[in-house]
Amino acid sequence: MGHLSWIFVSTLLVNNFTLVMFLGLCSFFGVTGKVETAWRLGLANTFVLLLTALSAWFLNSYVLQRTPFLRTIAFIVVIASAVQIVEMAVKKYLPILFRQLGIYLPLITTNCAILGLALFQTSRNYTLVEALVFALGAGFGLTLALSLMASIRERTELTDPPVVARRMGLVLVIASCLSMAFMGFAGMGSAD
Amino acid sequence: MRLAFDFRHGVHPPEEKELTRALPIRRMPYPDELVLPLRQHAGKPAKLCVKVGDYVERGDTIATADGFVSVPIHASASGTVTAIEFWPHPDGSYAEAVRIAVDKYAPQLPRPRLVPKWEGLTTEQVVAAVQNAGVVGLGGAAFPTHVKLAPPKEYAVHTLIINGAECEPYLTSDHRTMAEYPDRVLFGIRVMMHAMGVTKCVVGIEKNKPDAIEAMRRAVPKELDVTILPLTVKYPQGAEKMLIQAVTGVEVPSGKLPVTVGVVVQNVGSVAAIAEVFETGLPLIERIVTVTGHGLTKPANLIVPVGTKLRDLIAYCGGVTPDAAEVILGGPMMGVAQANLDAPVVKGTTGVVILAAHETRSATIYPCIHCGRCLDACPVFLNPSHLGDLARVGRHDEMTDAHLADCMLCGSCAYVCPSNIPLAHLFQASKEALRRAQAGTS
Amino acid sequence: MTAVATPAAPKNDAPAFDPGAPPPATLFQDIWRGIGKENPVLVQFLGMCPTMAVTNILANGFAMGVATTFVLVGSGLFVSLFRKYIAHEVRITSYILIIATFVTLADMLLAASFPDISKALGPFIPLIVANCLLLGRAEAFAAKVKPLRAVADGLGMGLGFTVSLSALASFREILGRGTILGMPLFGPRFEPWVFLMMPPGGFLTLGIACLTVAYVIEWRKKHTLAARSA
Amino acid sequence: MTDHVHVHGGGGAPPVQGKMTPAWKLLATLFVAGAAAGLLVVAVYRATLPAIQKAAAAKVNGAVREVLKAPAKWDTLYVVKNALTAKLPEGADPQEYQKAYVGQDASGKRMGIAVVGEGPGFQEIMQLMIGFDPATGTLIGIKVLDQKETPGLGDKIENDPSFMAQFVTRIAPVVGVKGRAGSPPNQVQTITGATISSRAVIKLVNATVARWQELMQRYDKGGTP
Amino acid sequence: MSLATPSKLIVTASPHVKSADSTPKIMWHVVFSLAPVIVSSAWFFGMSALLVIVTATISAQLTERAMGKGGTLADGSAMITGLLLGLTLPAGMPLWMVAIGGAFAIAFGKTVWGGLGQNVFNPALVGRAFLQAAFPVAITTWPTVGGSFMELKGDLFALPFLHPVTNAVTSATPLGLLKFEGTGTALMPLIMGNTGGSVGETAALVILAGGLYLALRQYLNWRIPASILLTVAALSTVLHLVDAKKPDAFFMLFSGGLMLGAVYMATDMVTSPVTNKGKWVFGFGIGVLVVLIRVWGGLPEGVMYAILFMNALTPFINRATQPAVFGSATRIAQ
Repeated sequence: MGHLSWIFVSTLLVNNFTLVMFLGLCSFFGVTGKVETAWRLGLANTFVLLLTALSAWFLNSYVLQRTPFLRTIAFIVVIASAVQIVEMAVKKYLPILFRQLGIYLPLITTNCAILGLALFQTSRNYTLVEALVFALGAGFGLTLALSLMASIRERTELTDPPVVARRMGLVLVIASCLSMAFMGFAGMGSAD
Repeated sequence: MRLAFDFRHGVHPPEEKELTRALPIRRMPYPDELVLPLRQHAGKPAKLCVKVGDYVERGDTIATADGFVSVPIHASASGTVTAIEFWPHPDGSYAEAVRIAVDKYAPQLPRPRLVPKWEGLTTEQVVAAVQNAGVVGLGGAAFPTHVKLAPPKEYAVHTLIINGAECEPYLTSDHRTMAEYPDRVLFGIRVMMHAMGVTKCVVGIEKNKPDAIEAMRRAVPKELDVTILPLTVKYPQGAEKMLIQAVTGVEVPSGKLPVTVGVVVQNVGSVAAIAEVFETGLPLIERIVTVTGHGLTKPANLIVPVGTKLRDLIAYCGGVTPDAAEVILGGPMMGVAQANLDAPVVKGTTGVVILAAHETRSATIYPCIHCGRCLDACPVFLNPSHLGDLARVGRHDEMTDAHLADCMLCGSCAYVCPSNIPLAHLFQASKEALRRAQAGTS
Repeated sequence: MTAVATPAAPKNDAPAFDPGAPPPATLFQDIWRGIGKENPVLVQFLGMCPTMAVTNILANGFAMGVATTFVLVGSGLFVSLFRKYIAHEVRITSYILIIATFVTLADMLLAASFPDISKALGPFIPLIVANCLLLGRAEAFAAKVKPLRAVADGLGMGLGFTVSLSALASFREILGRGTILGMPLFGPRFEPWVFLMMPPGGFLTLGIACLTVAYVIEWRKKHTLAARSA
Repeated sequence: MTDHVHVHGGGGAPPVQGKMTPAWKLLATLFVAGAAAGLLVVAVYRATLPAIQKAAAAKVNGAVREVLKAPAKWDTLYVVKNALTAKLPEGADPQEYQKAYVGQDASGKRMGIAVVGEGPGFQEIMQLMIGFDPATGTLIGIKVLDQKETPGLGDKIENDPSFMAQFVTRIAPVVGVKGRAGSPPNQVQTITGATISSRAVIKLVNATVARWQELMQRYDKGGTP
Repeated sequence: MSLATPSKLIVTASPHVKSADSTPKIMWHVVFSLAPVIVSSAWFFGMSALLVIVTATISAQLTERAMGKGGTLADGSAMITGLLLGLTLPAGMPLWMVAIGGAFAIAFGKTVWGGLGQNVFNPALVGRAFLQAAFPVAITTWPTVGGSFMELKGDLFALPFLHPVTNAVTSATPLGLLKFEGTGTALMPLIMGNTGGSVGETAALVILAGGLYLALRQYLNWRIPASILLTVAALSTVLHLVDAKKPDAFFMLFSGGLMLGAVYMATDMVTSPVTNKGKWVFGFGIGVLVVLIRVWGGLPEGVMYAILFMNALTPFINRATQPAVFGSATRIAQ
């Protein structure tokens, strides 16, 4: 249990996927104009991450044993298809959920956080349970980072930063400050 | 039992009432000229019914009510109509007004008229009499009083609240009215209770007017259910919804009128004006105005004919001091600064405050530092800091979502703002912009 | 609006008029575009993940740039070669497949030739697949032009990517470690700014780059305006 | 960033022309593309595999040699079902098991064992090769296999040889001290400014030694090496 | 008639009167209330403390002057940033690093955001977090308390871009001692402040007095420090009862930068929530994070990161704790 919760906390805070590992930055910078959108995207991401953890684990355990060189190709194709199938299923059976989160699903498939998760869980030899906890931590970490970024950007929209900072400059400074704030968690779990 | 008769939040600006609180009400002599704008009340402006050259006597109708939410306007003095033209209005604009050259030799008596016995009148008759007398809310908003006397039938009104809070700094006209004419106020209350068929009345008076409270208490007979209620001294205690909460403990639902909780609020001045109607038969042609401020030589509480130009009023009070800087019609919190002293006193003018230079707001505006003081000041629990941010970047639609409509422009937020941001002004402008946008789309 | 402008349906066998097709240009222009005003990192903000993850050391940044260039050129060439045979419905899947193939190749080649750099870059080489720049170029450019132009564009974008990454990485390595390509620059008493080696330093370095680019653009705008009015 | 918009899954967008491409053609495209890709990948894999494996093996061998101070030869033990064994079950892939390299000197005497320890560092997981004498817990040598500590600071655990050299001849469990040189038998000085990374190494060394000491004891009791 | 008309009429929007408080007044009060803290820092660390504080302040002011629209120095906010940054640094920190920290704090903590009132993170802490990440060794080299006033601690005048050559005797902070050596610190030194640490953080009582003064004058909102200190005290008491090896409430409250952070950093109006409910949440969050990082984190001290993290959450807290409007259904239902 301690081990699992460490994986969770570590992925959520210490090694936050976005702010420390630099994964999923496209959506971090591109889709964080509104808090509403951001946390929905985060939740949709969490869902896809869980799905990815599951399919990547099965792929690794049963298909890719002998053909590790096909890993990248297999991951991206299988994940994309899995997401597509689930997307169709959600659309049919849970239309409300689909309206809330579904529009983000295709966007997420090519997010590097997804492939990153699959690669990291492989290189760390996670068991299925570990992989799922890892995915959950990563997903919540993404949601946290996206929501924080969005809420700060919503506030900065009401201010007037200097002209040169308007496009991406300020956004990157915000990211830098956020990343600094997360540095307080560094080393958590490694000491004592 | 509620211990403090109070509402939450609000501010406490320096009262500055000692300038005039002890000065008895005097009558101001007629000036040479009166200017009577046709728009002196909330609702439709009155319809002109005189022409240039006409001779009018004191109390004559010069403009008639245009519909139910409108009242007529009467000549405040006998004289000749010299012009009907656009004239500086106290709200800062120019509005159509009747200029009357006062007849210096006229006795200024009203034409003989019938004074009805109020006990025998029906509600409709009282309402009609009040409307014909041109009575409006004298607390500043100038909403036609008779409309409030005839609330929609679906609401059962159980309490009449008389607003004697007078929470604006400097002003003492209501204070002096209650202290000097408690019987007239009580007479007005009787008429209103009769007309509305209510048996319970509460007069809310801020605790800083002990003599008014004492005088009113003495005037109320035992058999009448009229309570004189001392209220906590703070601004905006006199705002309708705040007063209702302080007196009854009930919050009027957002966007609704006080009648929905069974309450009607009337200003002390309006009550006295109604009494005047049923005592002397005179319409509303003069009102009690506090002329005061550290920029004025001789502050006073005066009975002023409606239409008196500020210039004449100030001259009568000895003129301004050298450091006078800002002339405000109304109280310093919600009143309107005047650019042109030719603007006249109108029915809604509670006072004229002349601020000295050191009292005025500094021109330096700092950015909002999000200290949150405005949130603690706002009597309606808005987030003025956020609204101000939205207003600055022109996001009026989002301001609607942030409940801009509930803002009553009391100015508490701007008063406490350490960054000197003119929040109330921004909100007023945003409301205006929204109204224009709405008018444009529909 | 193009649909309105061309009311007559094109003939069935003629290639469809594609409003998104890149305007004709010389090969040099195709190359130069990616380095200059369509620079993927500094102007388009594409491929952010590797930009910050691997640019704390010049060798890594440069290797990442080269690997990405390899994939850009290879996938561009193949997408362009087979553009007539790839059905529209499966084009994205096909592009991803092509890109993933080249990424795998790049990964293995790097691991075989430079094991240390391969180890340092870790999963960020396979992650090139998810770099929006690649799919973007395949879809927007390579699928619509002849192979030579596709290669030129890939080369240009790759060079732009490599140059930007190397510049950012040099800044971070020089100030953050006092070395360049591992060689000490300032002697033993230099105090490195470790901040730049860390994640917030990555964000900040790119932020400073963006601020600088924006400043230059503003400055030039002001000067052209001044020149015009003079 | 905005290029995501184009990417609507695997070909959900409608064709430019009204004509639908037949399904077999789509499948054929994908099949051909997939087959070509597979061929290409396998070919390069074949070509690069020896080099990659050689590099990996060289790294492990080099590390074992280093942390055991140049043993004459070593045996490999595998952890199967939480116990050490010299022989793997039939058909098992040695890659998948944790290993201990038991080093011997020229006379065949056991010098110590080298094992890999893995644990959280400042931010990422770090990997060490640790050589020690299982009988006494005396450390022989330590080498960093993988670490993502802050370059220029935490990575001194790898790049500053004096830090790792301190561990030699210290007896686990080791404790870290700050600001002064550590003294035998079990103190090491942490790196200034990188206390967390240093402590992570110490923690990892202690945990690894404890675990493998126990495994080795059981193995030595149970059978011959 | 001349007296009837003022010579110049001001026409402004209502309200026409204003409370006596102004933004510069608040800022300068904070500056003045820091004076005792600065004096106590000089008492403990001598000349070096003053040099560090003055350098940080001058650097912050110069940056503000160079980057801001002219005249913004008058509001005193850059002064506060500089002073607070200086107070959080060790007395022996090379001045070139201090100067860079001050410039960073203003440039990236404030100016890029648009200047006063528009930043989300506390500028002084942004500057300090930068220094902590950039020069981790220098910023954790704590000179010992005492010695003569004029003695220079550490290598204050190290040349820019070069290592300090440490020649002074250094000590550890109480938190560092606890975390890395497992030794506690007596209560008296903790309260009096003659322990290792940054120049302004050790004198907890002086800081508390300054905070009390500001709170009474309503220049800071008492809810934030109150909720931080209460949370830390409560949490650490519980932890101490469960495991006696964990530090007790007194140690937690009076060690490290908690007092300085709770009183002067977290209460920064710009970067803390505007609503009163939000202020409680904010303080509670900081308290929890401080305990979390101090007890389980890799770092001995977590006040700075806790505040920065909650700064990031502030826009969120503001959204979530919006008061219900007068007469709204939620309020009437209560």
